[in-house]
Amino acid sequence: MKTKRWLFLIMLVVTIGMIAACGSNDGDGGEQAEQPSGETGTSEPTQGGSVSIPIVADPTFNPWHPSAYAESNVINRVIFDGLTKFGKDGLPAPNLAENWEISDDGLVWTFNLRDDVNWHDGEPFTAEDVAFTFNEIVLDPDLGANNASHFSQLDRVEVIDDYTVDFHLASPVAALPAYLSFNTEIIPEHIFAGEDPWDLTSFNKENPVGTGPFKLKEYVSGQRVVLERNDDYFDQVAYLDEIEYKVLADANTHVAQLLSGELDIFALDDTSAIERIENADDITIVGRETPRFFWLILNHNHEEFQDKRLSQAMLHAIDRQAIIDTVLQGYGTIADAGIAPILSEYYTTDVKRYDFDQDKARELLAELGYEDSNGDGFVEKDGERLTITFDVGIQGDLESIAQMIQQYLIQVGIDVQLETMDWNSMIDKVVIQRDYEMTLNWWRYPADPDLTAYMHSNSADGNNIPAFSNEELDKLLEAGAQANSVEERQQIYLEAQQVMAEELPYMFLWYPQEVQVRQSSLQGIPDLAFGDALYYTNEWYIEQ
Amino acid sequence: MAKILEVKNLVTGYRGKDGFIKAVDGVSFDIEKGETVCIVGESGSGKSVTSMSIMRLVEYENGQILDGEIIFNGEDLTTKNAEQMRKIRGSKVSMIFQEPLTALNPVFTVGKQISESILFHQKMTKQEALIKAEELLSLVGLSEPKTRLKQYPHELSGGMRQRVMIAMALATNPELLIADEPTTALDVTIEAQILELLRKLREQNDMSIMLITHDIGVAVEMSHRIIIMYAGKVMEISETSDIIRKPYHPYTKALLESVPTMDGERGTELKSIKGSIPSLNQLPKGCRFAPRCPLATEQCHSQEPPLVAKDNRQVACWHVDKFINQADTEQGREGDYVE
Amino acid sequence: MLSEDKRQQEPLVEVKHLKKYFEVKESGGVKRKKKVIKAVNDVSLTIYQGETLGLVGESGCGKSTLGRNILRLQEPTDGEVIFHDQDILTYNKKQLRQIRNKMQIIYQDPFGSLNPRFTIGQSISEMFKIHGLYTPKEREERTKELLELVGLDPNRYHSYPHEFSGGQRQRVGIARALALNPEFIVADEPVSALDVSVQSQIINLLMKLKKDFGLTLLFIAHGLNVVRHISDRVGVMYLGKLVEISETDNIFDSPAHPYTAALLSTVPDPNPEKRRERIVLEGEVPSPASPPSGCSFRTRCPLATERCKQVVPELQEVRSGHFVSCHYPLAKGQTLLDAIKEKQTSKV
Amino acid sequence: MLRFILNRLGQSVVLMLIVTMITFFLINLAPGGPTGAMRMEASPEERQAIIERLGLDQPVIVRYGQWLGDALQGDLGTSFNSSEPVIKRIFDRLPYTIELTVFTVIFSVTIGIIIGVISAIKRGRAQDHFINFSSVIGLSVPSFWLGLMFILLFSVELKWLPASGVGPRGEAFDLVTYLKHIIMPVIILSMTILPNIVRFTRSSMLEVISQNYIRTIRAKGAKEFIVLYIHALRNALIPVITVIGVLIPRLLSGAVITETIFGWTGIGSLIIEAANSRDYPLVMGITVVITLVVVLSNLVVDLVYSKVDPRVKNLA
Amino acid sequence: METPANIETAPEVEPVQQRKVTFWTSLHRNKIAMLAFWFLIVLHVIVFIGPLVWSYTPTEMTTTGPLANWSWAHPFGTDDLGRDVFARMLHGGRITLLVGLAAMLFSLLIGTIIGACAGFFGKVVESILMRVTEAMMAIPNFFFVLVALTVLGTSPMMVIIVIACSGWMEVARVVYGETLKWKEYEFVEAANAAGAKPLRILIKYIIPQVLPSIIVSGTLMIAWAILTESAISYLGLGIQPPTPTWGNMLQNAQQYLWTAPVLGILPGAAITLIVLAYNFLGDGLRDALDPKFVKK
Repeated sequence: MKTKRWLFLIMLVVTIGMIAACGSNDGDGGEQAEQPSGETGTSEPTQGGSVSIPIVADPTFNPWHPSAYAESNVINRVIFDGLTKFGKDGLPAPNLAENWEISDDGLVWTFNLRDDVNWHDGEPFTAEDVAFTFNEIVLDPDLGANNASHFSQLDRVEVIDDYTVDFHLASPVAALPAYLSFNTEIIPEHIFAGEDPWDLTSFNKENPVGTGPFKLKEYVSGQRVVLERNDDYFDQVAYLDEIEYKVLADANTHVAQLLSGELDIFALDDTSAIERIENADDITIVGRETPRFFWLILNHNHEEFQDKRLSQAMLHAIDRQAIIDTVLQGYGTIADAGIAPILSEYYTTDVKRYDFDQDKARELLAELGYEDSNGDGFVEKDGERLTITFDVGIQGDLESIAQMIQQYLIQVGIDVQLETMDWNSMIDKVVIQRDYEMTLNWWRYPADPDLTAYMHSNSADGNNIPAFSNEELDKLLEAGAQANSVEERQQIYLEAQQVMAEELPYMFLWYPQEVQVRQSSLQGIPDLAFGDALYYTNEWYIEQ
Repeated sequence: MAKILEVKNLVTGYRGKDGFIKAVDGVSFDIEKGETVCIVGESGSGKSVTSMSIMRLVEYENGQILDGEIIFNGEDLTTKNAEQMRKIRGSKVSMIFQEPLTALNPVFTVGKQISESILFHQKMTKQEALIKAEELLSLVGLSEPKTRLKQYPHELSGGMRQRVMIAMALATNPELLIADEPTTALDVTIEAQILELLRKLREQNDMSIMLITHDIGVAVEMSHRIIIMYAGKVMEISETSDIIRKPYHPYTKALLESVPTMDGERGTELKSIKGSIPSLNQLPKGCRFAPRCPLATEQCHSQEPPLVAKDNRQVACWHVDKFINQADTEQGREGDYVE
Repeated sequence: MLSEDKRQQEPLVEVKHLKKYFEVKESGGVKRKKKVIKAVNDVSLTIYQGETLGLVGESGCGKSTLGRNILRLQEPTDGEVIFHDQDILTYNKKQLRQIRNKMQIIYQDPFGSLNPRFTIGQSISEMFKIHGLYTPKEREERTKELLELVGLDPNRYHSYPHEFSGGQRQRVGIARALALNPEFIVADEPVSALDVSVQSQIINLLMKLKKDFGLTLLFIAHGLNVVRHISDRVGVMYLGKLVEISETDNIFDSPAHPYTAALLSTVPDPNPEKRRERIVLEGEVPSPASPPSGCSFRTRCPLATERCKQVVPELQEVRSGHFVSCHYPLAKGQTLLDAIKEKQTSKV
Repeated sequence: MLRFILNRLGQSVVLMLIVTMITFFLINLAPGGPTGAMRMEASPEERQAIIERLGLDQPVIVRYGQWLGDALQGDLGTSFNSSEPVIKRIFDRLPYTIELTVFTVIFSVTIGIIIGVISAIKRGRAQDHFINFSSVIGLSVPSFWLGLMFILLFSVELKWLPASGVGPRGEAFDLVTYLKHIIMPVIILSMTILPNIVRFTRSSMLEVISQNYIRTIRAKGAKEFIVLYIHALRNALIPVITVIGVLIPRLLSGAVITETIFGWTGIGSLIIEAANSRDYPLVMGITVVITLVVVLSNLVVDLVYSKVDPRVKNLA
Repeated sequence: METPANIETAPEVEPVQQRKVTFWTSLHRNKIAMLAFWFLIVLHVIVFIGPLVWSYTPTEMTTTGPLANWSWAHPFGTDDLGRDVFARMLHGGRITLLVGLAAMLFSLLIGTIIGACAGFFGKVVESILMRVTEAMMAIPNFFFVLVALTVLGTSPMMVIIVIACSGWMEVARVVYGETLKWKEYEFVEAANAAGAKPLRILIKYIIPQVLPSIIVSGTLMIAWAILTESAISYLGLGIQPPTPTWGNMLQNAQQYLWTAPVLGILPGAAITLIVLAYNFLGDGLRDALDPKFVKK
């Protein structure tokens, strides 16, 4: 594994060097992690062809529907459009909104909408659709729409004219354009008005009407969803004829079908098969940064877990690089705070870092009074062993990671009892009941450094699952949300990250990279994570 | 009279874990044309195996004819191959069995099963065979033969089933009919009907019958000659009237006397044979009846008596003469009394 | 003479109007139609102290069912069974268990009637255990005595049933029935499954024990010769009904019921001197699920008339101690053949 | 005939009632809730809104009553997950499962009977031992494991067969492609019942061969071929029919795994999804439908049985 | 003339050979069953003693690193997290076998009680118990297991209970059938005629006769329980890591089928072998009990 990582780095350097030197790509598959294949393709984009993407379950063609999960998102962001989209530079880019401005007090945002957009059924897209989407769906507390919590500060959306809307906020939210790019697509008022948006299966399950570059052609439950090109798309019309989503629940099947050429592109969740894919000829593997961080938390509602030194000791005890290498096959960066490298404007390593140092961990534990007094390998305080129950939901790599973490913590004398359970039970126990001691998970957030929802003491019954509370951090997060310029925010979030790293609301583990795999013939993919690249399906094409 | 069947020194064994277990061990007898011969014996005497050997059916049931000849109409059946044998079975020699329910295929109609046995041996159309089957059914005394043809075995009563079996056996006018305990599973009144029928058919069709039974009463009523078997051996062969009047073998005598009669004195102690029948894998040395025989001597326990002719019959006993004399002088004394 | 004596004897068991109906689901399981089978259909009889009552009939006539119902091993549908002046059908389960030691049963199948996982010693001493009698040691002694009594080697106390021959097992069954000193024993075809040469041993043993212990025996069998040999009186059953009952000699020498007469005539007998005139009954026993109207025997009876179709004959005393249920009972000395001839001539 | 069927259906109603009660209380008394309410990021208010919307704030017993009332009127409710009628979701998937299981039954029964008969006829010989041994192995190999090996071999290494999916349908349907898709699932699913059919056919055949009537047929002078294939086989197959009835629940169990391995989007993969996402109406609906399938197929088996076996009274 | 006494004490010529060939001698003649029997003995000993002897624990990450090849220190190499596969096989086998045994015992218990009571007491008891049994049989058991484990959680105890609860019906039916059969035997009626109480009859007369069938069911049940456990583990619903079982090891290994096939081959082969052995043993026992056994 070590050698592999070296090889990887050398390859990386060599590849980048070559790109710099000749500005061209020799098309060699394999580990071209940062190679911007899309823009530098040798051939001109041509019309035609179809792309296959796996999804794990039947989708719901309504981005706000409580049952619309990841498998729906990858479709909905192609069928529908949001006001903004994830920009190729990581910042929110115009989509249905051409531009936007903010009032001085930061409480009113005005969005100017495109006037050349038609729904797939031919109806024109107007400000009414935007207002309807937010006022009638997102803000209706009885509906419990997806991601509605992102808009908890939104009071209402006001239609100024056909192509202008105002967003009125209760308190400033600097991240609003970023939120608007994150699974926040606009749905047509002329279809939903007066209907129960969740029960309208003729739309949600059968015949969605969006504004995106592709529209639904065929949906067979449990089989596939086929989208066809929308020739009336407001932006550049897509090259591809069709995008086919295949419903395939099993990750092994994804790999098998990728290898057999039946699938074209997806984000590999399970990196264990990577070696196998690397050996295949026509497949490109790239690592992509994503706004995600993995975390381990102690329940701060328990008094004995509130001392930051316990968290620090744990971080020292865990060899995070080893886990990244073993479980993620190297696709990840050690995290120090919550803001991921993809947010390059805000990301910093200039914070307190916790190296793998188990002696340090033991020292910190000793400071807290935990020492192995009876020689059983576990630390005790007042004769009582430090035993922590570790609840983990079964999802992706969490089980493997949890097992390794458990072993590292046992090595420093913490008696960790690992309890794995299905996702639903974990949510019930950890998130709803808050009946846990330690848990492991990750956050994926909109491309904005605003982590208020996850760490602010006001969110303690929301997404601040560790129930962390720190006045200094609270203040910084509030300031960050209200600041209007990137420079101002950079400063605030630098400081915030230092506090995070010191106080450890979460034990930050790493920022995972997405492992994007695709057939090498597929071109025009921007250098973005797979999910974000889906905003640009109109640019995808098949190399002849 | 001509002999239709001659069995010479037949030895039939069944495969056991240590070689063959001889169920029939050196049996010889013959049957004449038009004659009814009864083989009488208790369980394990080898009477059924003898019949199965004649039909060469033992081979399908884990058995084998180990020695001897079975001469039927002058031809040795033991030398026939499977196809030759098949042509004889059911056409020249037919057989009926004890349990008429299990002996008929439950999933085919009576008509199909009878006509089938005709078609196995005679060239005719199915229609013709069915007509013949109908005739056969009325021949064996079944009412409404046409309806019966379409019925399945389970829809008939025990007696009717046995009649169907007989009809099937008669389909090709066999020269020899082997009936293996045909009435054991039936009630007395039905038994009487079937025996009556067999008697009638034998006369009408001029065939020979080999009737196997454990009931000496049935044997006496039905047969011209009786063969007494015990533990795979023939003990005595004699004309029926002779054997009843005066058995020449102690076993025959004991067998006759241990059955309470319909006119004897009631409530008296019955004469009985001590002990019980030996099993085939634990046969005694010498005469097989010796351990239960009141006359047994050292010779009986060590040497097997051969079947020898004596006064127009055949007996396998070392002490025939002594036995006859004794029996003449004093009836019953030599019988063995148990309790 | 004999019958007079019997009359004065104490009745031990009185069966009154005993009925046992079974509900049977049609075989095959697909079409379930319930049918009522009248296995025992209104039977009354008396068993006197110390006698052996033989019960004969063809299979399915209900004789075994009757025996079991008298002992209440099956629950009768209706009727009374008076034992020691008490109707045991009114007993509750506890009372019933307590009188079990007074009435016992011997079975036909010596293979099925012994627990294959008990040694024969256990099988017999279990009888004492059930009633909480004796110490373990005494039980073993008593059991060994019983084994000796029925002619088995007491040293084989620890042997299992499969180590015995059929006859020996039947002896064990008899020993078990005797263990609790019963007054009344139902012997349900005790010799039918045995080879002839062993059969007589068991008959002898039963007769001897009966005499020695003063037992009362209900002897059920289909072998007429055996029943004749052992019984003091004989009852004949046909299709769930008792058609004739009397002293043995009456039944066998001058049967009054045409069925009995026909039955007797068809028994194959090795004695060539006493060949009777054979009367072969036609047809078969009707299904007990749909018995004929009137007299149940009429469908096969050579003497049957219209009356037999209409009127169910009652069991009535035609001669002293000789009960018959027939509209046209044979007179003493009259054979069935005579009767048939008579009927034909009268018709003409 | 009709009365018999109605009667059987009546019995099935009782049976179904027990089944639904077991399932309903089992799933509802357990922790967790429908996934819609179980999103990690959802706020407590959002959760509450969804729970109320789905009517989960009512006591279990009341909900069962409501469910039962609706179900009796043929309404199995709406899937939590997709807001579609449960019936629709099930009937979207059921055809695939039926397709798979019917093919499997046809395949297993044909092959199983042939092999079983060979085994019985060659009793005690090498062929018999081999078949016996293989069928025990067949019973013992975990089918998911075998399925993975198949994919590895035929899809990944040899690239002969597609690793998963049901193949194109509708206009794009193509028989060869279709067969390529279905062959591996059918073979793997067959492993769950084929060995039983082989073993049962063998023992049934052996049992029949030892029957008295076979002796009778031989005694009549029948050719051995007729003895074995007309008389014996006909009888031996009758109990095999009942075994197929018994094996149907097992087949459906096996379908869950097979469908998962091969991405065969039938009812088996739907139940996993439904259970995982606590889609209670869907779980209930699938339970009802599956039980109904079992009950009905057993009914069909009984009807066939009564046609084939004359001992069973013909249904008037 | 002999006296009656000495006739009977004189040794009988024969005790009728009524299947005197007992269970064990018959089983002994079945070579495959005996092989399976000894294989199982050895395997159980290894799996239950082995972990006490072998130095690695199944959860510790060794210094060797992940996915290491065969070596003396790690006879089966290491897994994806660098744990000793041999230790995991030993411990996993222990859990797998324990689950199999416990689920088997538990379902035998349920099945025997329900089957015996339904068969013996008849009437209402029979109707109720057999209806429930039929209902449970109509649910394909994998559906039941799947739903039950998803919602009830996957602790080893729960896995055992759920597997047992989904598998007792077969046992109940066998016991029910056998009870009905034996209930009709005359020795049972004889016990009744002797005045024995129903419970005594059930326990002393009927259950012992049914026991051989229960034992056969038991061996086949273990095989079935192990297969079921591994199948639900394959779907990620079995006993969860860090507790190793052959099933969850196999599930984990399927990701590595291409890179480290040995991780999948070992537990897969182990499951197959042990299930095979139990099936062969069960078949052997069944044949030993009744050469003409037809069912299943």
